[in-house]
Amino acid sequence: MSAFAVSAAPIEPAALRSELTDPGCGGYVQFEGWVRNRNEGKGVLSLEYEVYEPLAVKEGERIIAEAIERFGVRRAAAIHRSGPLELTDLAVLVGVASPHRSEAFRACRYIIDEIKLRLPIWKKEYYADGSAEWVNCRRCSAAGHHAD
Amino acid sequence: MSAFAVSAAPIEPAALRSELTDPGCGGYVQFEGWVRNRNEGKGVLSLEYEVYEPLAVKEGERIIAEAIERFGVRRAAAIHRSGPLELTDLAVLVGVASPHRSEAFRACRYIIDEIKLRLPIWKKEYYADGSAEWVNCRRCSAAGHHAD
Amino acid sequence: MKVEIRYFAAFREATGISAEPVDTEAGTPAELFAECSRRHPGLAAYSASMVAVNDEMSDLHCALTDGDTVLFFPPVAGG
Amino acid sequence: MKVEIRYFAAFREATGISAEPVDTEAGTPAELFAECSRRHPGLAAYSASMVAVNDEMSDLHCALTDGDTVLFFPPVAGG
Repeated sequence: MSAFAVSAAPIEPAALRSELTDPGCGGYVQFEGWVRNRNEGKGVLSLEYEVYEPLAVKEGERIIAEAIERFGVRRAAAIHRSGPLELTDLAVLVGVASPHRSEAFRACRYIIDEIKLRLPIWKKEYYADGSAEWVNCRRCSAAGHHAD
Repeated sequence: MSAFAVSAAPIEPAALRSELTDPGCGGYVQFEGWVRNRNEGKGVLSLEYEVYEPLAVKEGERIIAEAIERFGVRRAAAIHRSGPLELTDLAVLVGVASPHRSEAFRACRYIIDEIKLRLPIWKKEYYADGSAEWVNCRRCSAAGHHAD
Repeated sequence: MKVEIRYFAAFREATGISAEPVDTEAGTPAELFAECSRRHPGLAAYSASMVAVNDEMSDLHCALTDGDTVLFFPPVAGG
Repeated sequence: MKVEIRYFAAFREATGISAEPVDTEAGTPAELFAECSRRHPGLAAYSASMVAVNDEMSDLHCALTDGDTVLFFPPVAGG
Protein backbone atom coordinates (compact mmCIF):
# COMPACT_ATOMS: atom_id res chain seq x y z
CA MET A 1 0.00 0.00 0.00
CA SER A 2 1.13 3.52 -0.73
CA ALA A 3 1.51 5.69 2.39
CA PHE A 4 -1.03 8.18 1.04
CA ALA A 5 -4.05 7.47 -1.11
CA VAL A 6 -7.10 9.27 -2.47
CA SER A 7 -10.29 7.24 -2.54
CA ALA A 8 -13.58 7.82 -4.37
CA ALA A 9 -15.10 4.93 -2.36
CA PRO A 10 -15.89 4.91 1.40
CA ILE A 11 -12.76 4.54 3.56
CA GLU A 12 -12.48 1.43 5.74
CA PRO A 13 -10.59 2.22 8.97
CA ALA A 14 -10.10 -1.48 9.75
CA ALA A 15 -8.14 -1.99 6.52
CA LEU A 16 -5.66 0.80 7.25
CA ARG A 17 -5.27 -0.38 10.83
CA SER A 18 -4.35 -3.93 9.72
CA GLU A 19 -1.82 -2.57 7.26
CA LEU A 20 -0.09 -0.71 10.08
CA THR A 21 -0.13 -3.52 12.66
CA ASP A 22 3.41 -4.16 13.89
CA PRO A 23 4.52 -6.34 16.82
CA GLY A 24 7.21 -3.76 17.62
CA CYS A 25 4.62 -1.03 18.20
CA GLY A 26 2.84 -0.46 21.51
CA GLY A 27 0.89 2.65 20.54
CA TYR A 28 -1.42 3.36 17.62
CA VAL A 29 -3.13 6.72 17.09
CA GLN A 30 -5.83 7.21 14.49
CA PHE A 31 -7.44 10.45 13.39
CA GLU A 32 -10.69 10.58 11.49
CA GLY A 33 -12.20 13.69 9.94
CA TRP A 34 -16.00 13.38 9.82
CA VAL A 35 -18.44 15.45 7.79
CA ARG A 36 -20.01 17.78 10.31
CA ASN A 37 -23.49 19.32 10.26
CA ARG A 38 -22.28 22.87 10.94
CA ASN A 39 -19.50 25.13 9.70
CA GLU A 40 -19.02 28.73 10.77
CA GLY A 41 -22.60 28.96 11.99
CA LYS A 42 -24.27 27.50 8.90
CA GLY A 43 -26.15 24.20 8.73
CA VAL A 44 -24.36 21.79 6.35
CA LEU A 45 -26.34 19.14 4.43
CA SER A 46 -23.59 17.51 2.39
CA LEU A 47 -20.31 18.32 0.70
CA GLU A 48 -18.04 17.49 -2.16
CA TYR A 49 -14.27 17.15 -2.27
CA GLU A 50 -12.33 18.02 -5.37
CA VAL A 51 -8.82 16.55 -5.32
CA TYR A 52 -6.01 17.14 -7.76
CA GLU A 53 -4.81 13.62 -7.33
CA PRO A 54 -1.32 13.51 -8.93
CA LEU A 55 -0.04 16.26 -6.68
CA ALA A 56 -2.13 15.35 -3.62
CA VAL A 57 -0.60 11.86 -3.60
CA LYS A 58 2.95 13.13 -4.15
CA GLU A 59 2.67 15.79 -1.43
CA GLY A 60 0.73 13.44 0.88
CA GLU A 61 3.51 10.87 0.71
CA ARG A 62 6.01 13.60 1.46
CA ILE A 63 4.07 14.59 4.60
CA ILE A 64 3.99 10.96 5.82
CA ALA A 65 7.74 10.62 5.21
CA GLU A 66 8.39 13.86 7.11
CA ALA A 67 6.35 12.62 10.08
CA ILE A 68 8.23 9.31 10.21
CA GLU A 69 11.56 11.13 9.99
CA ARG A 70 10.72 13.92 12.42
CA PHE A 71 9.00 11.93 15.19
CA GLY A 72 10.72 8.57 14.75
CA VAL A 73 7.48 6.61 14.45
CA ARG A 74 7.53 3.16 12.85
CA ARG A 75 4.57 3.29 10.46
CA ALA A 76 2.12 5.87 9.17
CA ALA A 77 -0.45 6.17 6.40
CA ALA A 78 -3.41 8.32 5.38
CA ILE A 79 -6.37 8.23 2.99
CA HIS A 80 -8.50 11.16 1.79
CA ARG A 81 -11.91 10.90 0.17
CA SER A 82 -12.89 12.58 -3.10
CA GLY A 83 -16.35 13.22 -4.49
CA PRO A 84 -19.72 13.70 -2.74
CA LEU A 85 -20.04 12.92 1.00
CA GLU A 86 -22.90 12.86 3.48
CA LEU A 87 -23.04 13.88 7.15
CA THR A 88 -20.87 11.70 9.46
CA ASP A 89 -19.04 10.20 6.45
CA LEU A 90 -15.34 9.66 6.91
CA ALA A 91 -13.51 12.38 4.92
CA VAL A 92 -9.92 11.65 5.94
CA LEU A 93 -8.20 8.90 7.91
CA VAL A 94 -4.68 9.02 9.42
CA GLY A 95 -3.03 6.14 11.29
CA VAL A 96 0.34 6.10 13.08
CA ALA A 97 1.98 3.16 14.88
CA SER A 98 4.98 3.61 17.12
CA PRO A 99 6.85 1.76 19.86
CA HIS A 100 5.65 4.45 22.32
CA ARG A 101 2.48 6.52 22.31
CA SER A 102 3.85 10.03 22.66
CA GLU A 103 5.49 10.07 19.23
CA ALA A 104 2.40 8.49 17.67
CA PHE A 105 0.17 11.30 18.97
CA ARG A 106 2.53 14.01 17.75
CA ALA A 107 3.09 12.43 14.32
CA CYS A 108 -0.64 11.91 13.80
CA ARG A 109 -1.36 15.53 14.67
CA TYR A 110 1.41 16.71 12.36
CA ILE A 111 0.08 14.67 9.43
CA ILE A 112 -3.51 15.90 9.66
CA ASP A 113 -2.39 19.52 10.16
CA GLU A 114 -0.13 19.38 7.09
CA ILE A 115 -2.76 17.58 5.00
CA LYS A 116 -5.14 20.46 5.67
CA LEU A 117 -2.51 23.09 4.87
CA ARG A 118 -0.69 21.66 1.89
CA LEU A 119 -2.72 19.24 -0.20
CA PRO A 120 -4.54 20.44 -3.33
CA ILE A 121 -7.97 19.47 -2.03
CA TRP A 122 -11.05 21.71 -2.05
CA LYS A 123 -14.33 21.35 -0.24
CA LYS A 124 -17.67 22.63 -1.47
CA GLU A 125 -20.33 22.70 1.22
CA TYR A 126 -24.07 22.58 0.50
CA TYR A 127 -26.08 24.43 3.14
CA ALA A 128 -29.53 24.09 4.66
CA ASP A 129 -30.47 27.53 3.24
CA GLY A 130 -29.95 26.25 -0.32
CA SER A 131 -26.63 27.97 -0.91
CA ALA A 132 -23.27 26.33 -1.62
CA GLU A 133 -19.74 27.55 -1.11
CA TRP A 134 -16.10 26.58 -1.60
CA VAL A 135 -14.76 26.57 1.95
CA ASN A 136 -12.08 29.18 2.67
CA CYS A 137 -12.79 31.02 -0.54
CA ARG A 138 -14.38 33.98 1.07
CA ARG A 139 -11.00 34.55 2.69
CA CYS A 140 -9.24 34.20 -0.67
CA SER A 141 -11.16 37.02 -2.32
CA ALA A 142 -9.23 40.26 -2.62
CA ALA A 143 -9.98 43.07 -0.15
CA GLY A 144 -12.97 45.18 -1.18
CA HIS A 145 -14.39 42.43 -3.36
CA HIS A 146 -16.75 39.66 -2.42
CA ALA A 147 -16.31 36.14 -3.72
CA ASP A 148 -19.84 35.17 -4.62
CA MET B 1 -22.95 1.98 26.87
CA SER B 2 -20.94 2.96 29.92
CA ALA B 3 -18.10 5.41 29.16
CA PHE B 4 -15.53 2.99 30.55
CA ALA B 5 -15.60 -0.79 30.38
CA VAL B 6 -13.36 -3.75 31.15
CA SER B 7 -13.56 -6.62 28.69
CA ALA B 8 -12.36 -10.21 28.94
CA ALA B 9 -13.14 -10.66 25.24
CA PRO B 10 -11.27 -9.07 22.29
CA ILE B 11 -12.08 -5.37 21.84
CA GLU B 12 -13.79 -4.31 18.60
CA PRO B 13 -12.70 -0.78 17.59
CA ALA B 14 -15.53 -0.48 15.07
CA ALA B 15 -18.15 -0.89 17.82
CA LEU B 16 -16.74 1.91 19.97
CA ARG B 17 -16.42 4.16 16.95
CA SER B 18 -20.09 3.72 15.98
CA GLU B 19 -21.17 4.46 19.56
CA LEU B 20 -19.30 7.78 19.38
CA THR B 21 -20.47 8.85 15.92
CA ASP B 22 -22.07 12.30 16.14
CA PRO B 23 -23.11 14.60 13.27
CA GLY B 24 -21.94 17.60 15.33
CA CYS B 25 -18.36 16.27 15.48
CA GLY B 26 -15.74 16.90 12.81
CA GLY B 27 -12.80 15.23 14.52
CA TYR B 28 -12.38 11.77 16.02
CA VAL B 29 -9.17 10.59 17.67
CA GLN B 30 -8.63 6.99 18.66
CA PHE B 31 -5.79 5.55 20.69
CA GLU B 32 -4.99 1.85 20.74
CA GLY B 33 -2.46 0.19 23.04
CA TRP B 34 -1.06 -2.93 21.39
CA VAL B 35 0.86 -5.77 23.04
CA ARG B 36 4.46 -5.16 22.02
CA ASN B 37 7.22 -7.72 21.54
CA ARG B 38 9.77 -5.84 23.67
CA ASN B 39 9.79 -4.03 27.01
CA GLU B 40 12.87 -2.51 28.60
CA GLY B 41 15.17 -4.58 26.42
CA LYS B 42 13.50 -7.95 27.02
CA GLY B 43 11.65 -10.03 24.42
CA VAL B 44 7.98 -10.36 25.39
CA LEU B 45 5.99 -13.46 24.33
CA SER B 46 2.62 -12.73 25.91
CA LEU B 47 1.08 -11.01 28.91
CA GLU B 48 -1.78 -11.02 31.32
CA TYR B 49 -3.79 -8.15 32.75
CA GLU B 50 -5.26 -8.32 36.20
CA VAL B 51 -7.99 -5.73 36.72
CA TYR B 52 -9.78 -4.86 39.93
CA GLU B 53 -12.95 -4.16 38.04
CA PRO B 54 -15.25 -2.36 40.51
CA LEU B 55 -12.75 0.39 41.11
CA ALA B 56 -11.27 0.40 37.59
CA VAL B 57 -14.71 1.12 36.13
CA LYS B 58 -15.53 3.79 38.70
CA GLU B 59 -12.18 5.56 38.27
CA GLY B 60 -12.22 5.05 34.48
CA GLU B 61 -15.59 6.78 34.20
CA ARG B 62 -14.26 9.60 36.34
CA ILE B 63 -11.31 10.07 33.94
CA ILE B 64 -13.65 10.20 30.92
CA ALA B 65 -15.87 12.76 32.67
CA GLU B 66 -12.81 14.87 33.54
CA ALA B 67 -11.65 14.83 29.91
CA ILE B 68 -15.07 15.92 28.62
CA GLU B 69 -15.24 18.69 31.20
CA ARG B 70 -11.64 19.88 30.83
CA PHE B 71 -11.31 19.85 27.03
CA GLY B 72 -14.93 20.47 26.06
CA VAL B 73 -15.14 17.43 23.78
CA ARG B 74 -18.55 16.02 22.88
CA ARG B 75 -18.10 12.28 23.39
CA ALA B 76 -15.45 9.94 24.82
CA ALA B 77 -15.19 6.31 25.87
CA ALA B 78 -12.57 3.68 26.63
CA ILE B 79 -12.28 -0.10 27.04
CA HIS B 80 -9.49 -2.05 28.74
CA ARG B 81 -8.81 -5.76 28.30
CA SER B 82 -8.39 -8.20 31.16
CA GLY B 83 -6.87 -11.70 31.11
CA PRO B 84 -4.26 -13.26 28.80
CA LEU B 85 -3.20 -11.41 25.63
CA GLU B 86 -0.93 -12.22 22.69
CA LEU B 87 1.44 -10.01 20.68
CA THR B 88 -0.32 -7.25 18.66
CA ASP B 89 -3.57 -7.80 20.62
CA LEU B 90 -5.49 -4.68 21.50
CA ALA B 91 -4.98 -4.00 25.23
CA VAL B 92 -6.75 -0.67 25.55
CA LEU B 93 -8.90 1.47 23.27
CA VAL B 94 -9.78 5.16 23.72
CA GLY B 95 -12.05 7.15 21.40
CA VAL B 96 -12.87 10.87 21.50
CA ALA B 97 -15.20 12.81 19.19
CA SER B 98 -15.30 16.60 19.12
CA PRO B 99 -16.50 19.43 16.89
CA HIS B 100 -12.81 20.32 16.29
CA ARG B 101 -9.74 18.12 16.22
CA SER B 102 -7.43 19.91 18.61
CA GLU B 103 -9.53 19.19 21.69
CA ALA B 104 -10.04 15.59 20.58
CA PHE B 105 -6.26 15.01 20.42
CA ARG B 106 -5.68 16.54 23.84
CA ALA B 107 -8.58 14.74 25.51
CA CYS B 108 -7.53 11.38 24.05
CA ARG B 109 -3.97 11.87 25.28
CA TYR B 110 -5.24 12.85 28.73
CA ILE B 111 -7.46 9.78 29.00
CA ILE B 112 -4.76 7.25 28.12
CA ASP B 113 -2.20 8.96 30.37
CA GLU B 114 -4.58 8.92 33.33
CA ILE B 115 -5.68 5.32 32.65
CA LYS B 116 -2.04 4.27 32.92
CA LEU B 117 -1.48 6.25 36.10
CA ARG B 118 -4.65 5.74 38.07
CA LEU B 119 -6.52 2.53 37.26
CA PRO B 120 -6.02 -0.58 39.41
CA ILE B 121 -4.71 -2.69 36.53
CA TRP B 122 -1.55 -4.80 36.61
CA LYS B 123 0.39 -6.39 33.80
CA LYS B 124 2.42 -9.56 34.06
CA GLU B 125 4.78 -10.07 31.14
CA TYR B 126 6.07 -13.47 30.02
CA TYR B 127 9.53 -13.23 28.46
CA ALA B 128 11.44 -15.12 25.80
CA ASP B 129 14.01 -16.20 28.43
CA GLY B 130 11.31 -18.08 30.36
CA SER B 131 10.93 -15.53 33.15
CA ALA B 132 7.82 -13.54 34.04
CA GLU B 133 7.40 -10.26 35.86
CA TRP B 134 4.78 -7.82 37.11
CA VAL B 135 5.62 -4.64 35.19
CA ASN B 136 6.77 -1.70 37.34
CA CYS B 137 7.21 -3.91 40.38
CA ARG B 138 10.94 -3.80 40.38
CA ARG B 139 10.53 -0.07 40.97
CA CYS B 140 8.09 -0.72 43.81
CA SER B 141 10.52 -2.81 45.84
CA ALA B 142 12.08 -0.97 48.74
CA ALA B 143 15.66 0.32 48.42
CA GLY B 144 18.26 -2.33 49.20
CA HIS B 145 15.86 -5.17 48.45
CA HIS B 146 15.17 -6.90 45.19
CA ALA B 147 11.65 -7.82 44.18
CA ASP B 148 12.12 -11.31 42.79
CA MET C 1 -10.53 -3.02 65.31
CA LYS C 2 -11.35 -5.58 62.61
CA VAL C 3 -10.54 -4.87 58.97
CA GLU C 4 -10.48 -6.95 55.79
CA ILE C 5 -7.31 -6.76 53.70
CA ARG C 6 -7.07 -7.58 49.99
CA TYR C 7 -3.88 -8.14 48.03
CA PHE C 8 -3.51 -7.78 44.25
CA ALA C 9 -1.06 -8.91 41.57
CA ALA C 10 2.53 -8.90 42.93
CA PHE C 11 1.26 -8.47 46.50
CA ARG C 12 -1.01 -11.50 46.18
CA GLU C 13 1.92 -13.53 44.88
CA ALA C 14 4.22 -12.24 47.63
CA THR C 15 1.78 -13.13 50.42
CA GLY C 16 0.29 -16.21 48.79
CA ILE C 17 -3.21 -15.00 49.65
CA SER C 18 -5.71 -12.64 48.06
CA ALA C 19 -7.51 -11.61 51.23
CA GLU C 20 -7.35 -11.88 54.99
CA PRO C 21 -9.38 -10.57 57.93
CA VAL C 22 -7.19 -9.00 60.63
CA ASP C 23 -7.62 -7.60 64.10
CA THR C 24 -5.31 -4.61 64.28
CA GLU C 25 -4.32 -1.50 66.21
CA ALA C 26 -2.97 0.16 63.01
CA GLY C 27 -4.49 3.63 62.61
CA THR C 28 -3.68 4.09 58.90
CA PRO C 29 -3.14 1.94 55.79
CA ALA C 30 0.59 2.75 56.00
CA GLU C 31 0.81 1.32 59.53
CA LEU C 32 -1.33 -1.64 58.49
CA PHE C 33 1.00 -2.40 55.54
CA ALA C 34 4.04 -2.36 57.84
CA GLU C 35 2.23 -4.82 60.10
CA CYS C 36 1.40 -7.07 57.13
CA SER C 37 5.03 -7.01 56.03
CA ARG C 38 6.08 -8.45 59.38
CA ARG C 39 3.47 -11.21 59.05
CA HIS C 40 4.29 -11.91 55.36
CA PRO C 41 8.07 -11.76 54.81
CA GLY C 42 7.55 -11.81 51.01
CA LEU C 43 5.88 -8.43 51.29
CA ALA C 44 8.82 -6.84 53.11
CA ALA C 45 10.62 -6.15 49.81
CA TYR C 46 7.83 -3.83 48.73
CA SER C 47 6.26 -0.60 49.78
CA ALA C 48 2.58 0.08 49.16
CA SER C 49 2.07 2.60 46.37
CA MET C 50 -1.71 2.98 46.20
CA VAL C 51 -4.49 2.06 48.55
CA ALA C 52 -8.27 1.95 48.34
CA VAL C 53 -10.62 1.79 51.30
CA ASN C 54 -14.13 0.39 50.74
CA ASP C 55 -13.72 0.61 46.96
CA GLU C 56 -12.71 4.27 46.93
CA MET C 57 -9.18 5.42 46.11
CA SER C 58 -7.70 6.62 49.35
CA ASP C 59 -4.54 7.77 51.06
CA LEU C 60 -1.90 5.76 52.91
CA HIS C 61 -2.28 8.12 55.84
CA CYS C 62 -6.08 8.25 56.14
CA ALA C 63 -7.73 7.08 59.37
CA LEU C 64 -9.03 3.50 59.34
CA THR C 65 -12.24 2.56 61.08
CA ASP C 66 -13.68 -0.73 62.24
CA GLY C 67 -15.12 -2.83 59.41
CA ASP C 68 -13.11 -1.17 56.61
CA THR C 69 -11.95 -3.18 53.63
CA VAL C 70 -8.41 -2.12 52.73
CA LEU C 71 -7.09 -2.87 49.23
CA PHE C 72 -3.32 -2.73 48.80
CA PHE C 73 -2.29 -2.03 45.20
CA PRO C 74 1.20 -2.52 43.83
CA PRO C 75 2.25 0.04 41.20
CA VAL C 76 -0.30 -0.06 38.39
CA ALA C 77 0.56 -0.79 34.76
CA GLY C 78 -2.57 -0.48 32.66
CA GLY C 79 -2.59 0.48 28.99
CA MET D 1 6.09 31.89 -24.63
CA LYS D 2 3.34 29.24 -24.62
CA VAL D 3 2.06 27.81 -21.32
CA GLU D 4 -0.90 25.68 -20.30
CA ILE D 5 -3.04 26.97 -17.43
CA ARG D 6 -5.30 24.83 -15.24
CA TYR D 7 -8.00 26.13 -12.89
CA PHE D 8 -9.42 24.23 -9.90
CA ALA D 9 -12.53 24.42 -7.71
CA ALA D 10 -13.59 28.07 -7.17
CA PHE D 11 -11.21 29.24 -9.93
CA ARG D 12 -12.72 26.81 -12.43
CA GLU D 13 -16.19 28.07 -11.54
CA ALA D 14 -15.07 31.71 -11.72
CA THR D 15 -13.52 31.31 -15.19
CA GLY D 16 -15.97 28.71 -16.49
CA ILE D 17 -13.08 26.62 -17.82
CA SER D 18 -10.73 24.04 -16.34
CA ALA D 19 -7.79 24.65 -18.66
CA GLU D 20 -6.55 26.96 -21.38
CA PRO D 21 -3.41 27.29 -23.50
CA VAL D 22 -2.05 30.84 -23.56
CA ASP D 23 0.66 32.78 -25.31
CA THR D 24 2.06 35.15 -22.72
CA GLU D 25 4.88 37.52 -21.80
CA ALA D 26 4.29 36.93 -18.04
CA GLY D 27 7.55 36.02 -16.32
CA THR D 28 6.06 34.54 -13.16
CA PRO D 29 2.83 32.79 -12.03
CA ALA D 30 1.87 36.00 -10.18
CA GLU D 31 2.08 38.04 -13.39
CA LEU D 32 0.27 35.31 -15.27
CA PHE D 33 -2.59 35.28 -12.73
CA ALA D 34 -2.99 39.06 -13.06
CA GLU D 35 -3.20 38.61 -16.83
CA CYS D 36 -5.83 35.85 -16.43
CA SER D 37 -7.88 38.08 -14.13
CA ARG D 38 -8.12 40.70 -16.90
CA ARG D 39 -9.27 38.04 -19.36
CA HIS D 40 -11.70 36.39 -16.87
CA PRO D 41 -13.52 39.08 -14.84
CA GLY D 42 -14.87 36.39 -12.46
CA LEU D 43 -11.31 35.75 -11.34
CA ALA D 44 -10.65 39.39 -10.47
CA ALA D 45 -12.25 38.96 -7.04
CA TYR D 46 -9.57 36.44 -6.04
CA SER D 47 -5.87 36.31 -5.52
CA ALA D 48 -3.92 33.13 -6.18
CA SER D 49 -2.83 31.43 -2.97
CA MET D 50 -0.89 28.41 -4.18
CA VAL D 51 0.59 27.46 -7.50
CA ALA D 52 2.11 24.33 -8.97
CA VAL D 53 4.27 24.20 -12.07
CA ASN D 54 4.51 20.89 -13.94
CA ASP D 55 2.98 19.00 -11.01
CA GLU D 56 5.41 20.31 -8.42
CA MET D 57 4.39 22.80 -5.74
CA SER D 58 5.98 26.08 -6.68
CA ASP D 59 6.16 29.75 -5.88
CA LEU D 60 4.12 32.63 -7.27
CA HIS D 61 7.37 34.42 -8.09
CA CYS D 62 9.32 31.62 -9.77
CA ALA D 63 10.45 32.04 -13.39
CA LEU D 64 8.18 30.47 -16.00
CA THR D 65 9.59 28.82 -19.09
CA ASP D 66 8.09 27.89 -22.42
CA GLY D 67 5.93 24.76 -22.30
CA ASP D 68 5.21 24.93 -18.55
CA THR D 69 1.87 23.78 -17.18
CA VAL D 70 0.75 26.21 -14.48
CA LEU D 71 -1.86 25.08 -11.93
CA PHE D 72 -3.65 27.84 -10.02
CA PHE D 73 -5.01 26.62 -6.69
CA PRO D 74 -7.55 28.50 -4.59
CA PRO D 75 -7.07 28.13 -0.81
CA VAL D 76 -7.13 24.45 0.03
CA ALA D 77 -9.58 22.87 2.47
CA GLY D 78 -8.77 19.19 2.84
CA GLY D 79 -9.50 17.16 5.96
